[in-house]
Amino acid sequence: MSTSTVSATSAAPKKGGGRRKLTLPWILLIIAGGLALVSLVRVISGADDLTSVGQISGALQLAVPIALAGLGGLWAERAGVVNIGLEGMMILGTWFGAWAGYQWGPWTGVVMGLVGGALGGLLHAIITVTFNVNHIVSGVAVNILAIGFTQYLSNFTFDEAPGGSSKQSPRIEPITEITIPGLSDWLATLQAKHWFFVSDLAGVLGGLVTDLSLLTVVAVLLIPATWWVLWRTAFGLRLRSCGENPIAAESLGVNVYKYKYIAVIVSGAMAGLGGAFLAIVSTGIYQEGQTGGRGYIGLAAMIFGNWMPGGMSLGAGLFGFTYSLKLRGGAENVHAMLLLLAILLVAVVVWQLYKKKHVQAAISAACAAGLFVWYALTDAVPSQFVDAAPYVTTLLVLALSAQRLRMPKADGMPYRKGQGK
Amino acid sequence: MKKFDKDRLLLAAAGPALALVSAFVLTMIVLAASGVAPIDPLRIMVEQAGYEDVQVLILNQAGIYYLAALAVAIGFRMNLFNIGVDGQYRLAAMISAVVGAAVTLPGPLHILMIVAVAMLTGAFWAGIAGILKAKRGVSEVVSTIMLNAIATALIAWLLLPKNLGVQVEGSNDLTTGKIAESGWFPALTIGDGLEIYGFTFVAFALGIVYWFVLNRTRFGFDLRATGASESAAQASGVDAKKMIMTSMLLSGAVAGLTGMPLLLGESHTYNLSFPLGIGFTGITIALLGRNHPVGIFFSALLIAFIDKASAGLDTAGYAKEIGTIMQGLIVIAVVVSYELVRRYGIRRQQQKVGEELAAGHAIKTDKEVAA
Amino acid sequence: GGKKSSDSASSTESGQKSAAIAYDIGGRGDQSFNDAAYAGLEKAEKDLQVKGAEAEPTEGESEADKVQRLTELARKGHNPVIGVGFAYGAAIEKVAPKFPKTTFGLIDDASKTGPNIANLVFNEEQGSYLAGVAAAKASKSGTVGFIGGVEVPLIKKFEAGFTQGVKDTNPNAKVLSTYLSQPPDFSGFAKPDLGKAAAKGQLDNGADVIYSAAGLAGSGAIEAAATAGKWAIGVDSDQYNQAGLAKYKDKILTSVTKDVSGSVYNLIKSVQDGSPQSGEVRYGLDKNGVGLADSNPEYKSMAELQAAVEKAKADIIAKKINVKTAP
Amino acid sequence: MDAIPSPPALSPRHTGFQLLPRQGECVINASSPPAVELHGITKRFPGVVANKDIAITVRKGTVHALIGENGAGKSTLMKILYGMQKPDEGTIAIDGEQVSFNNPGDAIARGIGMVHQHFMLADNLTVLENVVLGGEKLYGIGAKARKKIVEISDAYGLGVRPDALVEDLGVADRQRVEILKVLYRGARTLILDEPTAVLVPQEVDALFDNLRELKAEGLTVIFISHKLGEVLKVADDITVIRRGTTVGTADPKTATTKQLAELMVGSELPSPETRESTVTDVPMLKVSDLRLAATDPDGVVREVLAGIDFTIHKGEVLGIAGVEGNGQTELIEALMGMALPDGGTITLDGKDISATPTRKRREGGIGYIPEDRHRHGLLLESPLWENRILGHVTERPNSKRGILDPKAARKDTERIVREYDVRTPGIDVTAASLSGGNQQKLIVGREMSHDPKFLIAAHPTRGVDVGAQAQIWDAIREARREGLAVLLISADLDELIGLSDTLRVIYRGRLVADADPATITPEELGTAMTGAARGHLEATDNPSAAADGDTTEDEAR
Ligand SMILES: Nc1ncnc2c1ncn2[C@@H]1O[C@H](COP(=O)(O)OP(=O)(O)OP(=O)(O)O)[C@@H](O)[C@H]1O
Ligand SMILES: Nc1ncnc2c1ncn2[C@@H]1O[C@H](COP(=O)(O)OP(=O)(O)OP(=O)(O)O)[C@@H](O)[C@H]1O
Ligand SMILES: [Mg+2]
Ligand SMILES: [Mg+2]
Repeated sequence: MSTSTVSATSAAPKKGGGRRKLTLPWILLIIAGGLALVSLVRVISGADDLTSVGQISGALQLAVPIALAGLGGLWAERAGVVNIGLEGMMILGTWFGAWAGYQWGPWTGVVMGLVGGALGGLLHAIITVTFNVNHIVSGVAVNILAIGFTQYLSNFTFDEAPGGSSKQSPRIEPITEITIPGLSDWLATLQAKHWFFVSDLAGVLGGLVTDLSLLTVVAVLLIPATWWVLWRTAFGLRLRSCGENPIAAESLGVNVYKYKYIAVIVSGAMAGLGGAFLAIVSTGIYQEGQTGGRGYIGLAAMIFGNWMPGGMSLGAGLFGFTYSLKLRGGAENVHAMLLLLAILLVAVVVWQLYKKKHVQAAISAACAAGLFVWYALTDAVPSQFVDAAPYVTTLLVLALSAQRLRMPKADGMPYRKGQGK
Repeated sequence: MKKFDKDRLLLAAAGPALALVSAFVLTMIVLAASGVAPIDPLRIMVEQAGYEDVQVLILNQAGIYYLAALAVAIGFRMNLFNIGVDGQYRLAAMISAVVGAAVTLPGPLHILMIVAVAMLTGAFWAGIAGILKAKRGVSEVVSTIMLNAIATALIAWLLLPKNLGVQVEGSNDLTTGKIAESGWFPALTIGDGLEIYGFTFVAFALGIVYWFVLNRTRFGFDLRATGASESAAQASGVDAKKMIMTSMLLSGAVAGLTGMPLLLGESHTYNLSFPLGIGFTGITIALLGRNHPVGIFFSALLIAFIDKASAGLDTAGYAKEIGTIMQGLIVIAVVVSYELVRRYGIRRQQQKVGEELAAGHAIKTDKEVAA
Repeated sequence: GGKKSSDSASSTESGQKSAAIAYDIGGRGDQSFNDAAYAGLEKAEKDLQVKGAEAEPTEGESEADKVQRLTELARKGHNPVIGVGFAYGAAIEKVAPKFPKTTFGLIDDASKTGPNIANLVFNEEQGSYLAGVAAAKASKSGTVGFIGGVEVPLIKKFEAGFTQGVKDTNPNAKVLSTYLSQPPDFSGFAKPDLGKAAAKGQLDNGADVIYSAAGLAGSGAIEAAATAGKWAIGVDSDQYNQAGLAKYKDKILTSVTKDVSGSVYNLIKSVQDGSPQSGEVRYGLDKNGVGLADSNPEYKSMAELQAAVEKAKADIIAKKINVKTAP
Repeated sequence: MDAIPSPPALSPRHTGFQLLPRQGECVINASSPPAVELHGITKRFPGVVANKDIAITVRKGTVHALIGENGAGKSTLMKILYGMQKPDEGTIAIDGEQVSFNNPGDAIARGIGMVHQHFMLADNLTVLENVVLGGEKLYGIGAKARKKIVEISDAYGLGVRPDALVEDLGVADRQRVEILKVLYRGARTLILDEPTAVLVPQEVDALFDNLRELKAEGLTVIFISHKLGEVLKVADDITVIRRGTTVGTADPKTATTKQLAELMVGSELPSPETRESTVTDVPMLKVSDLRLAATDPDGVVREVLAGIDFTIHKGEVLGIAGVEGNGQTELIEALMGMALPDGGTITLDGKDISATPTRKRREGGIGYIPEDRHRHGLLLESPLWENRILGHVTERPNSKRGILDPKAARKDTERIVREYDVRTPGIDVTAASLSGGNQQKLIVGREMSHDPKFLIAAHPTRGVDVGAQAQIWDAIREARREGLAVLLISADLDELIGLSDTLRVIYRGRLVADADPATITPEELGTAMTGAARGHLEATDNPSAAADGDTTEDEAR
C-alpha cells in the first residue's frame, strides 16, 4: 500500500515524450536523396547549370549575407528581443565596412562593419531593453535611422573621396580567395562530365571549395559556432533562458538585462558582418540601397529555420540557391525547377493518399499535372516569374512542410526587473 | 478627484511634447556634429509647412499613409504582423487600374467598381497569407515578405504590353491605360489648381469606421480579444482560424485602398513610377500612432510633414537625408518618452500613497475603498 | 489663398539666367544617368554663365511630388526646367501648360508633347547595335552576354539593339540575356553582387563578351568579366575612364555612350539663344548622341572590329539598317 | 468583512495566539541565531501597500508557515527575502547577520532558495537546463551536473528525469523540479509559496515527507498555503499576515483551522458541505461515448478521452476527481467545443451540440470557470468591464444586434463587483491588477450573470483565500438550487466531496470509478485517482485508505 508515491508522471499519459531526433545518418540520407532528385531533373531537362560548380559557389556567396542576417536575428530572438532592425544594422555594416575598408584595407573594413552593426544593435538594445519599448517600433526606427545616417554621412565622406560619390564608396581591396588547387579542378572536371549523381555531388563539393573568400569561411563557421555557444555553454543557456522565461532566469540570479544587451549587440554585429560581406566580398564597393531587403529575407530565413542555426542556414541556402539559379541563366534553370516541383508534388500526392487525405491529394495532383503541362509546353519561364522563383519556392516549402515552428516563448515580450509575478 | 484628472491630462500632454522637443534637439545635435548650422534646416522645414501648396501635399500624403497604417493596424490589433501591405496595395492599384481603364460606367458607379476591385484584390493577396497561416501555420511575417516580392514580379509580368499593359508610342513607361474621367474621384479644389484628393476624406472617414468596428461591434471585440489573448478568446467562443482569415482579408482590403487616392485623384493610371514602399511607412505610422485611429492620424500627418518639408532642403543646399534622420529620431523619441512619462506617472502614484501613509491615515488601499 | 512655397524666393536675381534639373531616383552621385545630366548643367554654368538649380526626388514619392517640384522650379523662374527620366512625363504634361514661357525638357520620353516641351530622346538601340557588332567580332566562343539592370522598356531597347547587332554580324552567335530585377523594384541598378553573379553564370555558359546595361550593378559584371579575363562592355558613359573601375579598365572593350550631358547642355543653350528647342529632339548615331567609346587602346588596335563597327554605323545613319527597339 | 478590526487594535482573543513579539525579542533557541529575521519591512506598489512594517522570525530547522488572505502580501514579502524585490524600508538578517540583497543571486549565495507560487520554469528547456541555469559554476552544464541532479533526486525521492522537456511535465513534476533547483544550489532556507495549491493529497503527502526530511537535515522551510489543515499538519510555527502586516502568530499544536481562519479574515471557516440535495431527474447534460484522440508532435496518435459516459441532471453537481493530466482538460475542451471530439455525442437540455461551435454553446447556456484563469478566463491587460464582456459578447447586456453596449456592460460590471465582492479600485483597472482571488470572483460573477443551464467549474477556488472560497461556493450552491447543472473538477478533494452530488474518477482518459460523496473520504478518493480502484467505491471497500492520512517517511519512497 504505497499510494502516496504515485505521481502524476506515472499516472498521466505522457505528452510528446520521446521526440524523434534527426540523427546524422538520416540527415545525410535525406541530403543524398534530394541531390539524386535534382540530378534526375538535371539529366531529364538538360539544365546542367543546376548543380554546376559556379552555381553552387554563386549560391554560397548569395546565401552568406542572408545567413549572417539570419544569425543576427537568431541571437536577438533567442534572448527574447525581436529584431526587425536587421536591415538597418546590415546597412550600417555595408557603410562602415566600406568606409574603413577602402582606407585601411578589407579586414579593417570587416571589423568596422561588425562595429557599425553592433552600434545599431546597441541602439536597439537601449530602446527595447532599457526603455522596454515595443520591439518592432524600435527595429523600424533603427532601419530608418540607418538609412538616414549612412546617406547623410556619405555626403561628407565618399563624395569627397576619389572614385566615390555621395551614393557609392571607392573600391575596396578584395579579401583573399582560396581555391583548393588539385581538388577544385578535379571536381570541376568531374562535374563537367554530367554523370548522374556523381557529377552533381562533384559540383556541389566543388562549389564549396572554389573561389572561397576567407570571409565566407569565417561566416560559415559562425553558424556552428553560434550553435555551440548558445546550446553548449553556460553563457548560451543563460542567454536562451532570457528568451524563454526571463523572470525564471531572474529568479535564479541571471542578470537578464546583461544577456539581452549582449545578445542584441552580437545580433547587430552579425548583421553588420553580413553588410560588410556585401560591400567587401560580394561587390567591393559600398552602394546606396545595396542591401535591398536582405535583412528581411534573413529574418524570414530564421523563422523558416525555426529559430535554429541549422534550419536558418537551410533557409538561407534555399534563397541563395534559387537566387543564383535565377541570376545565372534563369529562364532555363527555373524551367527545370518546374519539373522538380512537379515530381515533389507527386510525392506529396502519394503521401496524402497514404494519409487518406483525398481532397488535398486531388488538389496536389491537379497542381502537379499543371506543372508537368507547363514544363512540357514551354522551354523557358517568363523572366518575371524567374524573378519570383526564390520567393515562391520558399512559400511552397513552408506550405508543404508541416509547420512545427516554435519561437522562444518570451520573444518580443517586455521585461522589467522585479515585475515578475 | 478633479486634481487627479488634471494630472493625467498633464501627463498625457507631456509625452508628445517631450518627444518632439527631444527629437528636435537630437536632430540639431546630429547636424551640429556634422558641421552644419543646426537651426537653419529646421527653420526651412517649418517654413515649408507654412506654404499652402506644401500643406496640400502633406494632407494628401497623410491620407495615403493613413490607409496603409490602418491596414497594418488591423493586423496588429490581433497580433498579426502584415508586412505585406506594400505588395497588397500595389497589386490592388494595378488590377483596379486595368479594370477601371477597360470599363466605363457612369460616374459614381465607375469609382465604386474600381474601389471594390482594389479591395478585393488586396484582400485576395493578403488572404493567401491568411490561409497559409490558418491552414498550414506559416508565419505571416515570412509569407507576406515573400508575397511582396511575388507581387512585384506578378505586376511586372501583367504590365507587359503583351498582357494587360500599354506602352504609348515614344514612351519608355508602361501603363495600364488611362481611366476614363467618370472614374476620377472628385477633388476639393482650393484655388490655383491645388487639389485635396477626395479620397483623402474617405481615408479619414475610414478611421471612424475602424474605430467603430473595433470598439463598438462584437466582431471588433472578438478581434481585440484575440489580439490580447488568443487562448482566452478561443475559450470565449472565437474561432481563431476564422479570425485570422477575416482580419487578414480586412487588412488586405484596406491595404488595397492605399493606392486609391493617387489612382483616382492624380495619375488615373498605374505606371512604372507608381510609388512603392508606402506599406512599410504604414508600419511605422501604425506603431507610432499605437494602432489608434486618432494616433495614426497625427503620426501620418507628422511623417508626411517631414517627408514633404524636407524635400525642399536640397534646393536650399542641405542634405535632405536630414528628414529621414529626423523621422527615425522622432519614432524613438516618441516611444521612449511615452514610456518615461508612464513610469513617472507610476512613481508619482506610488509617492502619493506613501505620503498618505506618512500623513497618518489608516492603511487604506484602493481595494478597501471599493469593497 | 495662402503663400506658395515658391513665393518667397519669387525669382532669381533679375538678369541672372538660370536652369534647373529635377533628378530621377538615385539622384546626383549615381555615376550614371543623373550624373550625366548634372555634367551638362555644370558645363552650361561654366560656358553660358547660367545659374544651375537641382532637385532630388524622395523614395516612394508620387506624381504629385513631381508636379510640385517642377512647379516650384518653374515658378522660381528657372528656364529651362529639365526632368531627368521618363518618370517625369506625366508631371511635365501637367505643369507645362501652366508656364507657357518656360521650356520643359523631358529626357527619355517622346510621348508627352507640348509647344514648350522638348523631348530629349536617344536611340540607345543604335549604340547597342554597334556594341553587338563589336561583341560578335571580339568573341571567340560565339557566345556573348547581355545583363540588364531592371526589365523596363528602356533597358529592353539596349538588349534589342545589342542582340540585333550580334546576330547581324555572326548569325550563329548566341546571346545570353539576364535581368537583375523587375520594376518597380529598381534595386537591379544598385546591387553589383547580382550583376557579378549573373555575369559569372554567363561566363560559365561560355560567354566571353558581356554587355551590361545595369547602372551601378554593371560594375559587378565588369568585375566578373575582367577577373575571368573576358571582355566587358560598359554603358552610358565611357566606363574605361571611371575611377571606380580603374582596376578593370583593360578589359573594358568599349562603352555605349549616351550623351545625356550634351542634350541637357544643348537645351539650356537653345533657351539662352532665344530659340528654345521644342518637340522631339532625337539623339542618334548621326548626331553622336549615342555611340561607342574608343578609349581602350586595345579596342583601337582591333582593326577588323573597328571597321565592322564603322560600317554598321554608316549603314545605320544611312538607314540601311533599321534597328529594332524591342527584342 | 467590515467586522475586521484594524490590525493594531487586534487582540489575542483565542488561546494559542499571542501578540507578535516585536523588537526581535523572540529568541527561541538561544544557542543559534534565527535562520531568518525580517524586521520593519515595508513595500509599496502603485496604489497599494503590499507590506507594512512586517516582522517575522524564523527559527533554524523548523517549518514556518505564513498564512493570510489573497493579496495579504505574503508573496511580496518572500520575494523581498529572496532578493527579487527591494523593500522600501526594513532590514533582513540571515543567521543573525544583517544582509541586503540586490538580486536573487545574492540571496542564493546566502543559502536561500525559493519555489514560486507561479512556477519559474522555461518550458522549452530541459529539466537539466532549468536546474543548472544560473548555477552553472557549481557543476557545469554537462555530465557532472546531470549526475548531481540524479543524486539529489534519488536522495529525496523526487524522481526527476534530467533530460525531459519541462513542457512535457505535469504540475507535480514541475514542483519537484522547482524544489530540486533549490536543493541543487545547496539552499539552507527554503521558501515554498503555495506549493500545494495544485497537488492532490498523495502528492501533498509526498511533499510533506520531503519537507520533514529536509527539516531533519537542519534546513529551514518557510511555507505559504491557504489550506489551513495542511498548515497545522506540517508547520512548527505559524505567522498570520493581514493586509500587509503581521497580525499574530499561532502554535500549530494548539490552534484549530477555525481559529486560524478567523484570525486571517475575521470570519468563520467555510465548508463546502452541501447536504440538502437539489438533484432533479431532468437530465441537463448528457455525454455518451465521447472519444478524443490527440496527435503528438512526432505523429503518434493517443487516445486522451475514451468512452466517456455521464449525465448531469438539473440541480446536480457532478464532481470529477483525478490526478492532473488524465484527460480533465480535454474533457472540458470537448464540452466547450474548443476541441472537436472524434466520436460520441453531447446533448445539452435535449439538443445535440456535438458539432456546435463554442460561441453557440455558450449562448446555449454553458458557463465556464476555466482551470487556468490567466490563459482562458481573462484578458489581463484589458479593463474589468471588457473582461465582463468576454465570452458573452453576443448576449445582453453586452451587446444589442451586433453592436456593443459599453454603458450597459459597465453598469453590469459594477453590479458584479458589488454582488460578488470583487475588491478593486474600479472597473477601469486592468484585470492583471486584481489579485488571483478577486480575478476568480469576477469570473464567477460573469458566468453566473447569464443564467447558465450548465456550468463547468474547473478548480473554482484554486489559490483563493478562505473568505473568497466561501463566496464562490455559495454562488455555485445558490445556482444549483435553481436548477443549474454543474461539472466540477477540482484538485481540492474536500471541495470536491463537499460540493458534489455525484462523484466520478477519471484515469487515463476514462471514467473508471464512481463514489457517493456522502460516504467517501478524501483519502479513499485519492487512492482511486491513482488508478488503484475501479467501479463503485464503497467506504468499506478500501480499508487501507484510512492509513493514507499519516503516511510515514519511509513510505514516501
Ligand atoms: N509587482 C507588483 N506591482 C504592483 N502591485 C503588486 C505587485 N506585486 C504585488 N502587488 C500588490 O501587493 C499586494 C500583495 O500581493 P502578494 O502577491 O504579496 O499577495 P499574496 O499574499 O501572495 O496573495 P495570494 O494569497 O493571492 O498569493 C497585492 O494586493 C498586489 O496588488
Ligand atoms: N507587473 C505587475 N504590474 C502590476 N501589478 C502586478 C504586477 N505583477 C504582479 N502584480 C500584482 O500582483 C498581485 C498578485 O499577483 P499574484 O498573481 O501573485 O496573485 P495571486 O492572488 O497570488 O494569484 P493566483 O491566485 O492566481 O496565484 C496582483 O494583485 C497584481 O496587482
Ligand atoms: Mg502569493
Ligand atoms: Mg494566490
